[in-house]
Amino acid sequence: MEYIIIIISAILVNNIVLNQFLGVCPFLGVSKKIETAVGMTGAVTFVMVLATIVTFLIQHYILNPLQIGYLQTIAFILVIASLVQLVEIVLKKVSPALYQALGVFLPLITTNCAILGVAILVIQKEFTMVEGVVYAIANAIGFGLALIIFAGLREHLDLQEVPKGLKGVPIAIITAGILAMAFMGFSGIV
Amino acid sequence: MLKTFKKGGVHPSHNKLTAQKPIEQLPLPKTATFINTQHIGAPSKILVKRGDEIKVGQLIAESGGFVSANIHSSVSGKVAKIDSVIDSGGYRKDAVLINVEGDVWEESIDRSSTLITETSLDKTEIIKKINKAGIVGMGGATFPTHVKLSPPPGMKADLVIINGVECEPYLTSDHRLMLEKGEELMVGITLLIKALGTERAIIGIENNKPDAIEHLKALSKKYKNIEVCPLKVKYPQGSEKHLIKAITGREVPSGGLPIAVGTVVNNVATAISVYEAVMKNKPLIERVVTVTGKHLAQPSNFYVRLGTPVSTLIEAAGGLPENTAKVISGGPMMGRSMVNLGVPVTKGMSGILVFDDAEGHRKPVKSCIRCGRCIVACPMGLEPHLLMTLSEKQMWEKAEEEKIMNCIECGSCSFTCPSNRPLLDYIRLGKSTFGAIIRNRK
Amino acid sequence: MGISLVYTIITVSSIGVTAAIILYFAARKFYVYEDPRIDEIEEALPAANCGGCGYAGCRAFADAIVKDNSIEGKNCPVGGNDTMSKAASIMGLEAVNQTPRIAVIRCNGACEHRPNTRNYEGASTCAIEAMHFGGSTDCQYGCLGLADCVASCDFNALHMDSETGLPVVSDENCVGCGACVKACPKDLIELRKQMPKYRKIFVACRNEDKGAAAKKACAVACIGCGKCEKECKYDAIVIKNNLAFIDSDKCKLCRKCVSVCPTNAIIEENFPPRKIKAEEPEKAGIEA
Amino acid sequence: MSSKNTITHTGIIKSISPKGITVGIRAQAGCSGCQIKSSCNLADEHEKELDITCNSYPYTTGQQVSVKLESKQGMNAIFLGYVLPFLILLSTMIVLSNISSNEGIIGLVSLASVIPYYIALYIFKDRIKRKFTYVVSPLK
Amino acid sequence: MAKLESTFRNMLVALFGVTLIASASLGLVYNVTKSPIERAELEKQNNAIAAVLPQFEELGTAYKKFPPEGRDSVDIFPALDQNGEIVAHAVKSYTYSGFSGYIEIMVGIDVNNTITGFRVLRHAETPGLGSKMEQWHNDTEKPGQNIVGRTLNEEGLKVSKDGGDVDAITAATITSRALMDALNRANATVSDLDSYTGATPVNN
Amino acid sequence: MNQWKNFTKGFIKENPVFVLLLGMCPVLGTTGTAINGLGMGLATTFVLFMSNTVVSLIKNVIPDKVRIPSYIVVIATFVTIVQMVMQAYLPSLFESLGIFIPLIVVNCIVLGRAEAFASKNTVLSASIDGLGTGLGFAFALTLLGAARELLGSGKIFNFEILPEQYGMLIFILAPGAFIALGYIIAITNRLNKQKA
Amino acid sequence: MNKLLTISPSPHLYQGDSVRKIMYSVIFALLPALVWSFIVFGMPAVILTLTSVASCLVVEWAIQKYMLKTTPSINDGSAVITGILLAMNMPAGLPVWMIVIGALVAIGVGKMSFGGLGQNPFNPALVGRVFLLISYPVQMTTWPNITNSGVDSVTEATPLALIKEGVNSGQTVPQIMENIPAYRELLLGNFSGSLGEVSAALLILGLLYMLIKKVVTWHIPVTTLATMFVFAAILWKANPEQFADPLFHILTGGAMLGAIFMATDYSSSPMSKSGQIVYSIGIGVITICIRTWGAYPEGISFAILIMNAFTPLINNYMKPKRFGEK
Ligand SMILES: Cc1cc2nc3c(=O)[nH]c(=O)nc-3n(C[C@H](O)[C@H](O)[C@H](O)COP(=O)(O)O)c2cc1C
Ligand SMILES: Cc1cc2nc3c(=O)[nH]c(=O)nc-3n(C[C@H](O)[C@H](O)[C@H](O)COP(=O)(O)O)c2cc1C
Ligand SMILES: Cc1cc2nc3c(=O)[nH]c(=O)nc-3n(C[C@H](O)[C@H](O)[C@H](O)COP(=O)(O)O)c2cc1C
Ligand SMILES: Cc1cc2nc3c(=O)[nH]c(=O)nc-3n(C[C@H](O)[C@H](O)[C@H](O)CO)c2cc1C
Ligand code: SF4
Ligand code: SF4
Ligand code: SF4
Ligand code: SF4
Ligand code: FES
Repeated sequence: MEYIIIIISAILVNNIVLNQFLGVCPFLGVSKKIETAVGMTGAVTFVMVLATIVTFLIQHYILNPLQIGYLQTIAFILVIASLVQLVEIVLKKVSPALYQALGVFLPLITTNCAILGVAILVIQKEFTMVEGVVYAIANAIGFGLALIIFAGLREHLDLQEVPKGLKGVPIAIITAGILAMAFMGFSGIV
Repeated sequence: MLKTFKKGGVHPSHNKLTAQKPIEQLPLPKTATFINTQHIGAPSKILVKRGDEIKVGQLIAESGGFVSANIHSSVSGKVAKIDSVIDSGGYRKDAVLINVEGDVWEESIDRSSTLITETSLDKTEIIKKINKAGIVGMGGATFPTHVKLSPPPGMKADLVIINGVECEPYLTSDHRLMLEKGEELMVGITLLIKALGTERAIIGIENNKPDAIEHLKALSKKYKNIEVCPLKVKYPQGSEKHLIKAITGREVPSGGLPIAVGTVVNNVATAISVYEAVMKNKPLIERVVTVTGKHLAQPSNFYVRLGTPVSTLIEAAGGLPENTAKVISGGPMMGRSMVNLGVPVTKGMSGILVFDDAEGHRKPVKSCIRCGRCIVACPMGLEPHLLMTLSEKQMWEKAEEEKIMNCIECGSCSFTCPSNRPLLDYIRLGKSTFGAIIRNRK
Repeated sequence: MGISLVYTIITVSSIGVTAAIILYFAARKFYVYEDPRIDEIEEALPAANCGGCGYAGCRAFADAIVKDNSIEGKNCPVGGNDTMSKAASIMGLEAVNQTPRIAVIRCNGACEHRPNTRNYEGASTCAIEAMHFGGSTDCQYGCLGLADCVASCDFNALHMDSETGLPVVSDENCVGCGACVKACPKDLIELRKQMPKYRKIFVACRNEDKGAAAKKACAVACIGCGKCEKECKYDAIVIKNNLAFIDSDKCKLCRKCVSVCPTNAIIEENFPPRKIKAEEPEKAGIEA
Repeated sequence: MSSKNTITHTGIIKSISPKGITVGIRAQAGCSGCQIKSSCNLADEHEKELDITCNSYPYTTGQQVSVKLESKQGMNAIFLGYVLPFLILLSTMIVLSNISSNEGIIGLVSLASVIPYYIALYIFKDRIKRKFTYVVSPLK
Repeated sequence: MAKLESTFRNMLVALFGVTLIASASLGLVYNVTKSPIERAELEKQNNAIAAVLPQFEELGTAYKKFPPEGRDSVDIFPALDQNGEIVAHAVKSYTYSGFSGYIEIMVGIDVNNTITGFRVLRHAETPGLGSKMEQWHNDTEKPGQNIVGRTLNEEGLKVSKDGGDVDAITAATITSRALMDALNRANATVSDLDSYTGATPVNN
Repeated sequence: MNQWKNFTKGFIKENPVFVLLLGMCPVLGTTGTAINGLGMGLATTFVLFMSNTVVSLIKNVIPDKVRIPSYIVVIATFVTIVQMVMQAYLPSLFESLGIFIPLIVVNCIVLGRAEAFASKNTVLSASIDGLGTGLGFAFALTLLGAARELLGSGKIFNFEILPEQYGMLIFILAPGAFIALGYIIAITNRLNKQKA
Repeated sequence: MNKLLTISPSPHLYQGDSVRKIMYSVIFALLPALVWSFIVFGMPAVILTLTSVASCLVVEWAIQKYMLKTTPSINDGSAVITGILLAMNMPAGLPVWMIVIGALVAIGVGKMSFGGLGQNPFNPALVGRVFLLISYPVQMTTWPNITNSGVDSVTEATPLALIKEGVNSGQTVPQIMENIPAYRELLLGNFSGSLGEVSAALLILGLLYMLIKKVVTWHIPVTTLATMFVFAAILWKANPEQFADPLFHILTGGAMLGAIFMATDYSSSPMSKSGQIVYSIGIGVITICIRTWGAYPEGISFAILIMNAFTPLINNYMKPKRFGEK
C-alpha cells in the first residue's frame, strides 16, 4: 500500500516535471518523436534507479557515519555525472553494436536535474532503500509519461497555425501549463 | 441488401437530367481538331501534314510508345494545319486541324448496323486490333486499353468487371449506351473475356438505373458467363478499386493494380468500342457525350465525332446560358473545368456540364475545425485534412507515410468539408511533388 | 574539527578522483574535436539559415568550409563578399570575389497588358494553379500572381504590386538566395548579376509561343523578332524558342536594345531618365 | 523511405574499409532544445561512431549521409541496454529485501547483479550486432 | 603560462589539488557556519515557543513523550513561573492528515488546557489555500475561526463540518481538520502528564 | 565598453532564461514570489561569479582532459557554501527554495559559462561575464516571481497592489508558472525582434 | 462571350454544410438546457451567460483584429458555444469580473494562442473553467440554493459535494443519500449545481438533436457515460457503503454536459472512431477516479482536459483503416 501511494503520488499527483519542476529542460527540448520519448523513459528509469541506489549507499554508509552530510551535493553530483558516463562506457565496451544503435535512437541522457533531484529527495524524505527505488522508478515513469504526452502534443502543434510570436517554445510552455492544470485534477488522490 | 463498398463515400444528389433522353447523332462539324494527347502516356506522333487529304477513320497520329495510342480522323477533308492549340487547361498542345469536306470513310470499316457475334480471332489478334483502333479507357482515365488487356507476366485475370456504375452526378452517357447498345456491349464483353482468358464478367450498375439493370439482365440470359450486379448508390463506386471491392469483396492492395486481385475493369463505352474495333474494324472516332446543366435549354446525350468543338455541342443543347459560371468537361466530382470552349471533344470526354453562378463558385475557405468528415468520406481510408496540412507545410515525406499516394482524387473530401477547404487541391500538389521526388530518386 | 576535516578531504578526494577517472575515459572516448574555426565562421555568417548556400544551414556551411579547407565554389549569398572574405581570412585563405546576384521577375504581364480571360478559384497558390491550368490569361508562361515566391522569400525582398498583380523585387533586401527561383512554378525568376546602382536590363517575358500568339496574349510579350539580338554589340542577347534572353554576364548596360524592342518587352530599371527621347522609354522602364 | 518508423540522423563518413564504413553522428543531449549549443558543450554533444557493414554505394570520406534506424530496432536496443538490466536489478532487490534487511548489502548486491548481465551481453555481442541494421543514404 | 599537458601524473596532481582545496574550504565553511546553523534552528524553535506561550520566567527541561495515538513522539517544553511552577507547556506536535501530508506545529497549552497560541513549523499545504492556516485560525476578529484562547476538553476541537464549532478555512477543510488533529494530539499528550513518569530529555 | 557590453548582454538580448531557455527548473520552481525569485537568482549569481572567477584562475593548471570534473568540483563547492551560508543566516529563504539550491550545480548556465567562457578568458572578463549572466538570471527570476506574485495574490514583494481576493491562485501553483513563463518569453522574443 | 469562365480544380460540387451551420446547431441543441437553467436560477444565470458569451466574442474579436491582424470571424458561432459552455460550467451568481477572466483565459489562452478555431489541442471552455476553479475555489464551488419557488440566497452543496464531504467526515453513502434528491429529480434538474448540470433530460434532448443533425456521432457521449456507469457499478458492487451507485454518477455533476457537449468538441477530440472510443473510456475512468478519490468532488472537466492531451497520441496511433492495407 505504501508503495502504491508513492507511485501514484509521483506519477500523477506530484509529477516530477509538471508539479515538482525537475527535468524541465529535456522535457521541453526532447525530440518530438514519440518513439524516442518512449525510449528515453526506459533509459532514464535505469539510470535513475542506479543513481538512487549509489547515492543512497554513499549517504548512509559514508557521509552519515562520518558526519559529513554537508558533502551531499558535491558527492552526489560527481557520482551521478560519472555514473551516466560509466553506463555508456560499459555498454560501448560490452556491446558496441548495441551502443551504436542506442546512439542513433536516443538523445544523450543528461537529465541531471531530475536525477540529482530525485537522489536528494530520497534522502530528504527519509525513505528506505526499497522505497527510494520505488520512488525513483515512479518518478522516471512520471517523467516518461509527461514526455510522451508532450511529444504528441508538440507534433500536433507543429501542424497548427500558431501565431508567430508564440510559435515554438512559448506555446510549448503554455501547453505544458495547461497540461499541469489538467493534472491538478489528480490532487488529493493518494 | 444491395452490394456496395463499406468504408467512406458520399451521396451527392444525382441530377441525372438526361437519363431519359435518347442518344442523338450530332451533325458533322466544319472543322475538327485532334490533339495528340488524348490518353495517359506518351503523346502520339503526328503522321500527316498540311494539305493532306484525309478519310474518316484514317490514322493521323500513331502511338508514341507502349503506353500510348493511335489517333484516327473522325472526319474527311483536308488538313488545314498542324499547330498548337490551347487545351481545356489553357496549355498549348500539338494538334491536327482538318477542314471537313463530305463524309468519306475508309473502305475497311463496316458501317452497317448488323450485329456480329462470332469471330475466329484469337486473343493476341483481338488485342492487336484494339491497339490499332486506338482504344483507350472511356471511363475517364483514358488508359490505353490494349495495355490493360496485356497483364504483366505472372499475373492472370479471372474476372472482367464492366463498369456501368456512372456514379458521377449529371452524367448519363454510359446509362444511355447500356440501354441503346446493350447487344453490342454484350459482344464487346465476350471479346474482353476472350482477350483476357477469364471465365466470366460482371457488369456493375448502380440501382439508380433500374431500366439499364433490367435491360442488361434480360440480355445477359443469352450469355452464360456474363452477370449483372446491381449496386447501392454511392460515390465513388465507379472507381475501379471500389467497384471491385463492392462486387467481389477483394481489396486491391495499396499501390497495386486491379490485376493484383485478378480483375480487370473496363467501362461500358470502352467495351462497345472494343466491339466496333474488332467486329467492325472501326477505330475510336466517335463517342457519346452528355451535355447537361440545370440551366441549359435542352440537356442531351449526343453521339459525336471526336474533334468537334465543345461550343458546337453546347449550341446544340440550346446554347450557353447568360449566367454561366463554369463549364466542366466530365462530371462535377472528377471533371475538369474548361478555360475555353473552342477545345475539341476527346476520347475521354464523357460529358459537358454547365454550371451557373449559384453552383459554379467555391466558397471562402475557413480553417479546419477537425470535424473528421473528410476522414469519414474518404473511400481510401486516408486523413485528407492531415494530408492537406502536410502538403501545405511541404512535409512531403510525412505525407507519403500517411499514404498520400493512395488518394484516387475522387474529391469526396473536398465535397464534404464544412470549412470549404481545398483539400484535394493540396493533396494533388503533394502527390505530384512526391511523385517527382520518387522519380528523382530513381 | 580536525578529524572531520580529514574525512572531508579523504571523501571528496577519493570520490573526485574516481569520478575524474571515469569522466576522463568518457571524455577520451566521446571527445568530439570541433575545429574552433567552425564556430568562428558560423559567427561570421549571417545566421539566416536560408539554405541559399546550398547547405542545410549556416552551421553546415561553416562545417563544409572547414572540412574542405576551401571556399571555392562556396558562397553565402546573404552575407555576400564581406562575409566570404571574413570566412576566408579565418581559414587563412584567399577570398574569391563572387559577383553578387539579384532576382528579377521575367514577366511584365500586368493586368493592363495581359487581360484575364478566365477566373481562377482554386487553392490560392501558384503551384496548384500551374498544375491544372495555364493561368488566368492566355499566356501560359506568365506570372500567376498568387505569390508563392513572396511566401518563399525569407528576406522580405518580394511583395505583390496590387496594381499590376506582379511580384516586385526590393533591390536592397534581395540577397540572391534563390529561394524564389525554386518556388516559382513558371520559372519566371532569374538571378542576374548585380550591376552598379542595381541597374538592370532584361527581357521581362518567358513566352515561347510564336510572335502572333504571344502578342495576342500579352501586349508586352517578347515576340522573338530578333531586333535586339542584332542591335547588341556584345553578343549578350540570344533568341531561342521565339524568346530573347539577355546574358547579364555579358550585358554592358548600353541600353541600345531597349528602344528597338517593338513590344517594350525589355525592361530597364534604376537608370537615370534618358536625355534624348525622354518621354517614351520612361513609360516602359519605370515599371517595377 | 518513410520516417514514421525510423529515426534519422545526419552524419559524416569518417572512414571506409573493405568491410564497410564508419559514420560519425552527433548525438545531442535531451536538452538539445536549449538554444545555447556551444556554451554547454560538455555533455550536450557527443560524436558517436557507427560501424556499418554496408551496401556497395560509392561513398567518399567526409561525405554527408543520412543514417536511418528502424524504431523497432531502437526499442530493442533500449530493451537490451536499459530495460533488461533494470529488471534484473529490480528483481534482485525484491528478492534480497525479503531475505536480508541490511540495506548496504542489498544495494551492493543489486548493483553487482548487472555485472553478469553485461558479461552475457559481451559474450553475445556478435549476435546482437546482427540485429541492428542501418540504412545509409547520401545527402545530395 | 602555458596550459598543463594532459599527462596522467599531471592530471592526478591537478585533480587532487582541486579536490583538496575544495574539500578544505568546505570543511572550513562548515565549521564556520555550523554553530550559526544550529543557532538558527534553535532560535526558530525558541521563537516559536516564546510566541505560543504566555508570560513565563524560564523553560523547564524539555522531554519527548508518546501521544496516546500517533506514529511518533511529541516534544514538550514546560514553561515555569518565578516560583518554578509550571504555567504552561509548549508542545511540538504533528499530524499526517494534511492535504499534503505532514504538518508540524508548536502549540502553547496552559495548565487550564487553554490554547495560548500556535505556530506552524513545517507544512506543504497548497499555497493560498491550506497555507493560510496560521492566520486563519489566529484571527481575533473572527471568533468562529480563532482557536487561540479556546479551552480544550476531552473531545478536543472539531471543525464545524464534523460537528464542532471551529470554522474551517474556506475550500481547505482538510487542512483545518488536520490542524485540529495536531492540536488535539498535543493536548491529549499534555493532559495525560501526571500519569507520566519516565520522560526522556530532549537533546536540543 | 566591451566589458560593459559583456555585462549587460545577459539582461535582455542574451538573457539565459527568456532567450536561451536555460535552467528552466529553478526558474519555474522558485518563482512563486518575487522575493524567492530574487533570492534564488542571487544565489546563482554568486555561484556563477565565483566559479567563473576561479575557473578562469585555474584554467592553466588544469589539464584539458580533467577540466570538466574539476569544474564540477569547483562549482559544487560554491553551491555547498551558498547552501550552508543560507541555512545559517537566511533560514526561511533556505527552506522555501528547498531542493533548488543544491540543484544550482546542474544548472547548465553555470557549467556552460565555466566551460565556454571562463576557461578561455581572463579573470576579469570571466568574472564580469559571470556576474552579468547571473544578474540576468536573477533579473528573469525576479521578474517572473513578481508577475506570478502579482497575478496570484495581488502583491509584489509582499506589497499589496491589488486586493488579494482578485489574486488568481493558479499563478502561485505549478500551471501558472508555466503559463506566465510562456507569455513572458513570447513578449521578450517580440521585444528583441523589434530592437534587432 | 463577355463573362469570364471560372476555373478551379475538381470537385465542383459541395455538400453545402458550413462551419456556421454546425456551430449554430450545437447552440440550438444547448438551448433547452440553458433556458431551463435560466428558469431554475433566474436572473443571475442570464447575466452570467450573457457576460460570458459577450466577453468570449469581444476577446476573440480583439485578438483577431489587433494581435493576429486577421479579419475577425466571430460570426462563425464557435466563440458563442465556448461562452455558453463556460457559463454552463459555473455556479449562478459568480461575480461578473470572474466570468470575464474565465472568458479571457478560455479564448485568449485556450484558443487563440494556438491559432484559433480548430487549432487548439485543449477544450477552450474547460481551460477557462479549470483555470477559474483552481484560482477561485471558493466562489467556484458556492452554489445557490434552489427551492421550487426560485433561488434562495442560502448556498447549498451539490449532490457530488455532499457525497465527497460525507465520505470524508466518515458517513456512509446510504446515509448521505437520504439528503439527496431522487433520481427523477436529478434527471429533471431539481437540485443545485452549475448552470449546465441541472437537467440531464434536456441535455440528452440536445444530444438527440445533434445526432439527428449528424453534428456528432454516438461514439464519444455514449462511450463516456457507459464507461462511467460500468466503472462506478464495479466499485459500488464492491462496497456500496463507500461508493455511490452508477446511476447517481451519470446523472449528477457535469457528466451529461461534459460527455455530450464538451468531450465532443471537434478540435480537441480524436478524429477516428476507434480513437474516440479509447478517448471516451479514458474520460470515464479518470472522472470516476477523481470523483471517488480526488480532492475535487467533480472530475469530468479534468478528465476531458487530460484526455485532450492524449488526443494527438491517439490520433497518431489509431488511424483509419487504409484501403488496400491489412
Ligand atoms: C503506370 C501505369 C501502369 C499501368 N499498368 C497497367 C497494367 O499493366 N495492367 C492494367 O490492367 N492496368 C494498368 N494500368 C491501368 C490502371 O489500372 C487503371 O485502369 C488506370 O490508371 C485508370 O483507372 P482509374 O480510372 O480507376 O483511375 C496502369 C496505369 C498506370 C498509370
Ligand atoms: C473516383 C472515381 C470515379 C470513377 N467513376 C467511374 C464511373 O462512374 N464510371 C466509369 O466507367 N469509370 C469510372 N472511373 C474510372 C474507373 O476507375 C476505371 O478507370 C474505369 O472503369 C476503367 O475502365 P476504362 O479503362 O475502360 O475506362 C472512376 C474513377 C475514379 C477514380
Ligand atoms: C490543487 C488543490 C489544492 C488543494 N489544497 C488544499 C489544501 O492545501 N488544504 C485543504 O484543506 N484543501 C485543499 N484542497 C481542497 C480539498 O481537496 C477539498 O476540496 C476541500 O478541503 C473541501 O472542502 P471545503 O470546501 O469544504 O473546505 C485543494 C484542492 C485542490 C484541487
Ligand atoms: C460538437 C461540438 C462541441 C463543442 N464543444 C465545445 C466545448 O466544449 N468547448 C468550447 O470551447 N467549444 C466547443 N465547441 C466550439 C468549437 O469547436 C470550439 O470553440 C473549438 O475548440 C475552437 O477551436 C464545440 C463545437 C462543436 C461542434
Ligand atoms: S480525394 Fe483522395 S483523400 Fe480525398 S476522399 Fe478521395 S481518395 Fe480520399
Ligand atoms: S472535413 Fe474539413 S473541417 Fe472537417 S476535418 Fe476535414 S478538412 Fe477539417
Ligand atoms: S527575392 Fe528571391 S533571391 Fe532575393 S532574397 Fe528573396 S527569395 Fe532570395
Ligand atoms: S512569379 Fe511565379 S511564384 Fe511569383 S507570383 Fe508569379 S507565378 Fe507565382
Ligand atoms: S534546469 Fe534544466 S533540467 Fe532542470
